[in-house]
Amino acid sequence: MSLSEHEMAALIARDIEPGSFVNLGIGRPTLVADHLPAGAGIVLHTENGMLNMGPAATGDQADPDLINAGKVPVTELPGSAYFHHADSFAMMRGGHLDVCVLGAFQVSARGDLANWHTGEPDAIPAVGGAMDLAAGAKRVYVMMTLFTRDGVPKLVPECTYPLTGVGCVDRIYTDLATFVITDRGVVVRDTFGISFEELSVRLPVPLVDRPDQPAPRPVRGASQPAGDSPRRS
Amino acid sequence: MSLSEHEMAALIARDIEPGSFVNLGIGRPTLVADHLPAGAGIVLHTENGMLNMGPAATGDQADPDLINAGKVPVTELPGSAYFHHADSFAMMRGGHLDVCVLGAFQVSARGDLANWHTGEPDAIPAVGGAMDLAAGAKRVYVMMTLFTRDGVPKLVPECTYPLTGVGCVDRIYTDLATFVITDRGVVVRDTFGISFEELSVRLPVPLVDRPDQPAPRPVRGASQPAGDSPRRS
Amino acid sequence: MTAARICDSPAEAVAGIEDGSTILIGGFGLAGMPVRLIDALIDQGATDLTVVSNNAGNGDTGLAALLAKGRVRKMICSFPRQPDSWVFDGLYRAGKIELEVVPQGNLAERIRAAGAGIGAFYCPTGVGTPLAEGKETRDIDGRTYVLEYPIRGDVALIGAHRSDRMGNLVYRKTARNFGPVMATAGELVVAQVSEVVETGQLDPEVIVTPSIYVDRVVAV
Amino acid sequence: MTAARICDSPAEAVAGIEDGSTILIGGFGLAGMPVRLIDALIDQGATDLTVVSNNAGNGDTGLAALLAKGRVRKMICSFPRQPDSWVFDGLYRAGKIELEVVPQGNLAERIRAAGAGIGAFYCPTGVGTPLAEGKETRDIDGRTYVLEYPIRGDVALIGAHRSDRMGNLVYRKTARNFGPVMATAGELVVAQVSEVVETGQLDPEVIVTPSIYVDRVVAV
Repeated sequence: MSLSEHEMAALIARDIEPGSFVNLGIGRPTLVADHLPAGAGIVLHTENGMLNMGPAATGDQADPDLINAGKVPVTELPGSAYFHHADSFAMMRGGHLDVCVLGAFQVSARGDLANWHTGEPDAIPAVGGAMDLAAGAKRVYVMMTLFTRDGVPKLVPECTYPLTGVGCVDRIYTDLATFVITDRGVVVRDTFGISFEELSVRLPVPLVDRPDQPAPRPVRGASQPAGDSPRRS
Repeated sequence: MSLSEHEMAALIARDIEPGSFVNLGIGRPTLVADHLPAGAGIVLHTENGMLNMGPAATGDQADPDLINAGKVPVTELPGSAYFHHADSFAMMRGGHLDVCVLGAFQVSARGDLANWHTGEPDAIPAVGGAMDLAAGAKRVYVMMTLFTRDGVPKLVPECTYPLTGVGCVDRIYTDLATFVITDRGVVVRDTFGISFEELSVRLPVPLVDRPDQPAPRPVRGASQPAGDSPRRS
Repeated sequence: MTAARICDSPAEAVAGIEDGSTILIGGFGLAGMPVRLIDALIDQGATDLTVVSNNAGNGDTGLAALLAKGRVRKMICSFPRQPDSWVFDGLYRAGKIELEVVPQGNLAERIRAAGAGIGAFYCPTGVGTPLAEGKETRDIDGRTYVLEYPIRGDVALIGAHRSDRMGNLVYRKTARNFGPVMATAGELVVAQVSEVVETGQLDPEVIVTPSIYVDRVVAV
Repeated sequence: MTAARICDSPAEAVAGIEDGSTILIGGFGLAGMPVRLIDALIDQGATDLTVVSNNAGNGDTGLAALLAKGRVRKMICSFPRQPDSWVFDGLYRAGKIELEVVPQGNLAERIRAAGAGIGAFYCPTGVGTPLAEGKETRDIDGRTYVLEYPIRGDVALIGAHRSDRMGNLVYRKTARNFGPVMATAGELVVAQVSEVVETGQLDPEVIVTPSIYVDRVVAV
């Protein structure tokens, strides 16, 4: 069965090593925070100038001077630290963050990321810290649905949307499968309610079955998702 | 009469505008601090990470964690601030210091400064923050004797010692005269116990008499310094 | 530069800002946004401005109000599009404002470079993307970098928490954001603070923006 | 990188440093110099080191003692020559140590660049002097700049005042100096502190080096 947003978030959370310093992008990736194991010492960075960010503020806790990158009021944890924007992005650009999790419009087979701009003529471009994260974090994990609502694959041979970063994505967590970008190509690590063969048919990029399991992967879930016939972009 | 070190320091101090941010180089320029008028709000910067540095520490005040660029224990004043070395030199390089006062081996007629290295083969080069100050401060004032002990002029057509900075010196305060480097050449602003004419004879650079006093300057002091015959370098 | 002047009003704090100025405005969303200084700038009347700020205004107040008055010729920012950026969105779609989008970290580092006397720097962010198009690149140690230039302000308007009478500033939580770097890069630096305390009341260890960077302070 | 490990001894804190390493050593003179870590490094035995530090040792202890043991192949510093730098002076005159003199601000900025992911930067300091000889220059807006590259460390040894158990650091007075930038630029960052306090006891507003940069801490 395909994964819900929270199941995707939980899967990502499980893959983050204890003690890691992590930045969670605006939107869906924020859900990962809810699934980080207590006591693992995972420290969240928010690019607007804070390390060891706590959960979202509730009720009277909300302080307009204490917000995350999505401008949502958050909280401090013991051991939090504040710093200014140049220091915050120096931290990011300098390769000190272990992992960032970002949403995406498209990811290419070689790990190019497109997540800031649809390229449509009437769209107002807004990049925020996405390019800095893509270029700076040690590992970039993308969290997205594998297909658009219209059934168009978001894992593509070449991104058609404007790029955020070149060759920067390490893993892609989707509702139907987890992919690892390697020198050997796009390795399918997990599948959820879909077979490796069906994935191979529905995606316009060559896939490699996961290396530690040479035999074709059995479908883990029960039912196949209906899924529109994918258009190739 | 020629000026003593303290008279030179007092002259420089008098020329620093109230409210200025000032860095005083290691050695003789440090004396300027003793002559800054109280209440003028002049703030001293020390490049090892402090603004609003106070006087040298005495007795029990000495704290090994609170030193100036010459590694002498100093004190705090109300309104002091500490910062790290990259921030301290960003402040300097970014043109935020109004004045720095530096010693010199040589200054050229176009304001080149040589003050870090004699260039002798057995000398160990050590530059410290001298090049950063020369390049960064809005105005660079040199404080030096006009001749070496051997009577060699230190104001020269071209520096023969290795340079600290090119065209960076604005004024030269010496025991015998004050010089201003201008587009029109080296202007003699004050003389002390020497005439403009004698200066012109003893110095190997063309001099311009100070613009607000077109007539030749009378000798202010009484006796002429003995002074060895200057060697021209 | 001399020690900061403590102003009696936001109007006094923004006096003299000229038409055509480039204005750095602190804040990330509303956190650290010097709203009272922007309101005073609207009253002051300077126009044909270039504004450098992370966002392009929220709701109808502050920077959004300045935009609505037609005073801003160009925005340089990382993230103009927000749920409540309708003022900017309307101007942009009507072709009434120029936009330069800069990655957020490049914005911060370019402003820092201006304050730190760095002529230009090679940055890995944005390589191969439309935001690096036409920019010079260079390979260093096997990685490609884009050459980025400083962003200076004629004026910086920032929000801080407290100032002493010399102009030393401390900030509060994530409202710190762009304030400290913008304070280094403006020719005229004006800080809106919650409180002005006597000099000596701020611990020298915790001052974030030393007085050397600050020209005018107003408590609001 | 994970949160800092609080070590029981300086020996534990410097364990594993390899021959041939580049070591950033904090301090300006003795202020902020991590003397106990250097002593432990002497005992640990790593040799053929490149040391990056503002000075080249004072008296016969700390960095001077490391030099005296012949462990340092090359010094990169701004100001080796001091009244009490006889150990370095002797080695240098005997041709037993290499020296690269770097202007103090360039030293700090090059270390910062390494920590901040900047590939190189154009700097006005030293233009036209022997220290810029052979370096690339460029005119930007009518001023000449020298291209300067990052200085990275395999190891950074720094002195700070307090750490919490996560490795957040605060410094004391002018002993702050190079510590915060070196902490960003070392692959392994070790801090000697006066005291380790419980996490949460340092005000988040006043932390100078966030825990992300710190690998090992030892109280001495």
